[in-house]
Amino acid sequence: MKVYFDNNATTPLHPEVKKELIEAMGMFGNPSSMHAWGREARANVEDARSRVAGFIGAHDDEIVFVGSGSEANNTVLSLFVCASNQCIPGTKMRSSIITTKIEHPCVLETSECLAHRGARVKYLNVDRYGKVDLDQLAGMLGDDVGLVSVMMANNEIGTLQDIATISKMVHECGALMHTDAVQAVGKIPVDVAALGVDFLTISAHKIYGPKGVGALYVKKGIPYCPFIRGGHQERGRRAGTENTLGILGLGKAVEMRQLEMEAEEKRLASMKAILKKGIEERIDDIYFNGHPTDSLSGTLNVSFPGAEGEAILLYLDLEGIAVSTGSACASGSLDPSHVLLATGVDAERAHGSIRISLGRESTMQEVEYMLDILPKTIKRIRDMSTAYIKGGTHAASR
Amino acid sequence: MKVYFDNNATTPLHPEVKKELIEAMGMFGNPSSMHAWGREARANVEDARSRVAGFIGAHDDEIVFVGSGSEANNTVLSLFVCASNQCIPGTKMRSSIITTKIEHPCVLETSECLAHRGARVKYLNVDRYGKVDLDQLAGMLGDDVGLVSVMMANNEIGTLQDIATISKMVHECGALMHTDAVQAVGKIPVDVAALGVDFLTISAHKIYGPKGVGALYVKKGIPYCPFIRGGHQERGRRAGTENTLGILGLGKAVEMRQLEMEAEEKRLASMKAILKKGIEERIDDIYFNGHPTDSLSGTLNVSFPGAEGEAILLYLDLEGIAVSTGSACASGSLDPSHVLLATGVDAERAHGSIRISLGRESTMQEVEYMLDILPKTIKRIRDMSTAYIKGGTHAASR
Amino acid sequence: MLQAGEWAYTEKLKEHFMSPKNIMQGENTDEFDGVGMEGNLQCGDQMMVVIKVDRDTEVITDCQWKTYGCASAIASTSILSEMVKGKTLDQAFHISPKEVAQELGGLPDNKIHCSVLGDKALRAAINNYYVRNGMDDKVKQEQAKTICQCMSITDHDIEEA
Ligand SMILES: Cc1ncc(COP(=O)(O)O)c(C=O)c1O
Ligand SMILES: Cc1ncc(COP(=O)(O)O)c(C=O)c1O
Ligand code: FES
Ligand code: FES
Repeated sequence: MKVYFDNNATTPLHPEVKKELIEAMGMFGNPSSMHAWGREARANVEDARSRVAGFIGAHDDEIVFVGSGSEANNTVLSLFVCASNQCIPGTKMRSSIITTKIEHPCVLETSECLAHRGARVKYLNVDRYGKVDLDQLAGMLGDDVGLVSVMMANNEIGTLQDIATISKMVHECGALMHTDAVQAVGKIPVDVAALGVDFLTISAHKIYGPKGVGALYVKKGIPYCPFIRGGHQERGRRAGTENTLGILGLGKAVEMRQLEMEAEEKRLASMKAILKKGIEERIDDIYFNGHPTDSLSGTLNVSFPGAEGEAILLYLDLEGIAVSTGSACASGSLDPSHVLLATGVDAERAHGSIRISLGRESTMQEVEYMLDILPKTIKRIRDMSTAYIKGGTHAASR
Repeated sequence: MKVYFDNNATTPLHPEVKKELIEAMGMFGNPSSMHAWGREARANVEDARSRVAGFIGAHDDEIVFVGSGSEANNTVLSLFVCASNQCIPGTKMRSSIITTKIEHPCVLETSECLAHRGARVKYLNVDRYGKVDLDQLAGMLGDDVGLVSVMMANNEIGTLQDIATISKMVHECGALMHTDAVQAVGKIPVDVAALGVDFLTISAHKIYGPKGVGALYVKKGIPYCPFIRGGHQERGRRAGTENTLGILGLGKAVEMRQLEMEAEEKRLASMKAILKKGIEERIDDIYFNGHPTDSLSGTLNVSFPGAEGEAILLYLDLEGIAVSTGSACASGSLDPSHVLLATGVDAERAHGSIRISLGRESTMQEVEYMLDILPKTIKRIRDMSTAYIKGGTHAASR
Repeated sequence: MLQAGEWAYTEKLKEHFMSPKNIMQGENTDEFDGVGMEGNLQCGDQMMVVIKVDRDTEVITDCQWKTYGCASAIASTSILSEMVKGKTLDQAFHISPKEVAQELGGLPDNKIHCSVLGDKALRAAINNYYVRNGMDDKVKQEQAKTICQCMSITDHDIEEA
């Protein structure tokens, strides 16, 4: 059996998105061209923009299409380090940035780089469920803070943040608010007005759209300067010939989410509950990571002390099951997940954790297969583990 | 008849690229994932990388996939302005940059922004054919110059530069050499070793590949710092989940260019010669812009004094013919082409010019149709032009 | 389009990962003549190697192991445990991580340290045997400086690998 339980890393194209892409392959004009080919492409790109805007309650001209979620996040953060601010006439950006310890690497690494470049960056702690410390935020907010960036849903543990409350606090101190909603949009209702954010990041490939395309919501009137410069594309807010196929794919993906999201999230939640119960019953000495209720319905992160994450991943892979340890883009890194460490999980438990992320193609049969294979896999690994030998850390718990 | 003569703006997908994309739509894994789905995606991305590398004589690990030609150009230029250089330990970049007056807006606007941020930027003149002034370059080169960026083939007039000679001069002064080869790769032979460049930009959609994907050649050992930060993708050189479909499309596009380029460029050259001769014979008071021989075989830029470019474009559009005025991404701008102005063409001639760019789907029938429609169109516009009334600028030339 | 991506590691490594050889059964280390432990759980890598030794010939007759480690650690220790059987303590001590990696058909760069771990645990087991048998003079110290505190891996190990 082949079981893809890594939908937070990326998702298969929705059949309707595939259809849309195949249909759109003949439409090749450059949306900036004035002739018929260009106008056709332009009309389709604008149609996709309307769909994306409508889905999150934005105005069409508040949506900037970009090449990835990572690019969108880099774009927002980079607004706050220009030494000259010539691009945003009349605006002097405040130079402190606040973000969290559990952000995606594209936010964390960009923040580190900005710190090298003179920005002051502060990182918010989270509690053991991954919720941001709002008291700490209140203490950090001040006249110097230009931007606060807090992700809406965490990719590794699924924990949701209360963005609306945070936005309010941020605006009270006169700073701007960004949320990386890559894992949230299309899974939970997102309305930019209700959230009160100034910037919001979307990526297509997490919601059954193509990879290499995303969107950035930029609230009307907010100071903005392009990250990729040149051309007049996207009203001068992002240069580069538009990825027309990708943009149409994102538009269609969003349209399908609008139709399917609600029912499907319920289905995923019940599958996750079964998976959770099954793991609890069949494997001892386990810990679930992330918030027990305020969490993405398809995301389950679990630690198996005494079993190393990569070994679990690869033994499951041999049985046809795909899961991940930490985030996909951190693979290749040997460090334990920064997200789990931030929640106070110790390094051993962090090393021994996997993320199971369900998606629209996941079935109950797959869940059952997983519940059959996973206990054997963990037993097998624990049987060869030093953590369970006499005097080993977990010897007592056996 | 529908005639697409705007292949420098963008090109239709090659039928083989379409096939590849359709086949690859089921392959959805994240190349960073360790499981089977991820490994499948990784293998295909690396295969595409080999093709692109092979096509320009580079090593596989010298190719970084990016989201557009514009992003690649922004990436290279932005290496030279970091105030801290923490990302490139031990390297203190020299802070002057030399480029030309005829670059694509994504180079020119980024350069302007860098100038705001403390870089010294100098712009090379070109002669009346669009060739860079090498004496001026020799005079500008010095200890302070970190980067020279000269495009290989101009998108508006097709003029080719002698990159190998320029690279040599640049390296003698210890600077690095970048060439924007977006309009060159796939049209003329490009070999990075022969050119001696350190960076080279490629975009897929100019050679019958998908929009929203490009590649940057970065010579081994050259200081480099990612532009989009986060994740370990592309060996830490460009964050964001890889655009797998786009990358496969670029790989296929390059493979097809390798097979078809030589024969096709000959065909385009002969079609262009016929077009040129026909225009000369049928329309008086015209000027061809760009180099008469050192030029892209499919690009013909011509000025019709007394006729305004946008009017020509739109009348041709009504007849089903697509051409452009200046570059597509400059549309929306009312300024005359900066490229033509740099070649010394006066503003009126610059305003009255169109770019005809042929491609692999162009046929002789289309050329004949163009030669039928264009003279009528120019006559029609000139007949209503103030430039041609008695005493108008060009009355004498009639 | 390519159909299947190759496994992250070599086929040989995959074999040893799928059916690791000589995993220590049970928990009783007392029946062995030498016990070596390296790494720690907090770092995500721990290795224990136990050996039985023929006292007369100083030949290793059995080598078993347990690990808290990734695929590379599992496979490289599995293959190492096969390689040392029948070797003298001295020969076994001088098996380098490089030889182990070669046996596996190569390892990704970022996984080299995982194979070093099994090797180090083996050397610790051999030293432990010497100590237990009053042959302290034979205990060989690592000369190199520790560059990774967490893994107790030295620059020497990395070079060797
Ligand atoms: C010479 C040149 N450089 C760069 C670009 C930008 O490439 P892209 O559209 O992929 O961003 C173009 C075309 O738009 C071009 O013609
Ligand atoms: C929370 C979060 N932010 C940002 C990203 C980056 O998105 P992309 O892969 O489109 O660059 C991801 C996924 O990779 C993510 O999970
Ligand atoms: S001058 Fe500040 S971002 Fe361009
Ligand atoms: S510190 Fe220089 S580019 Fe990041």
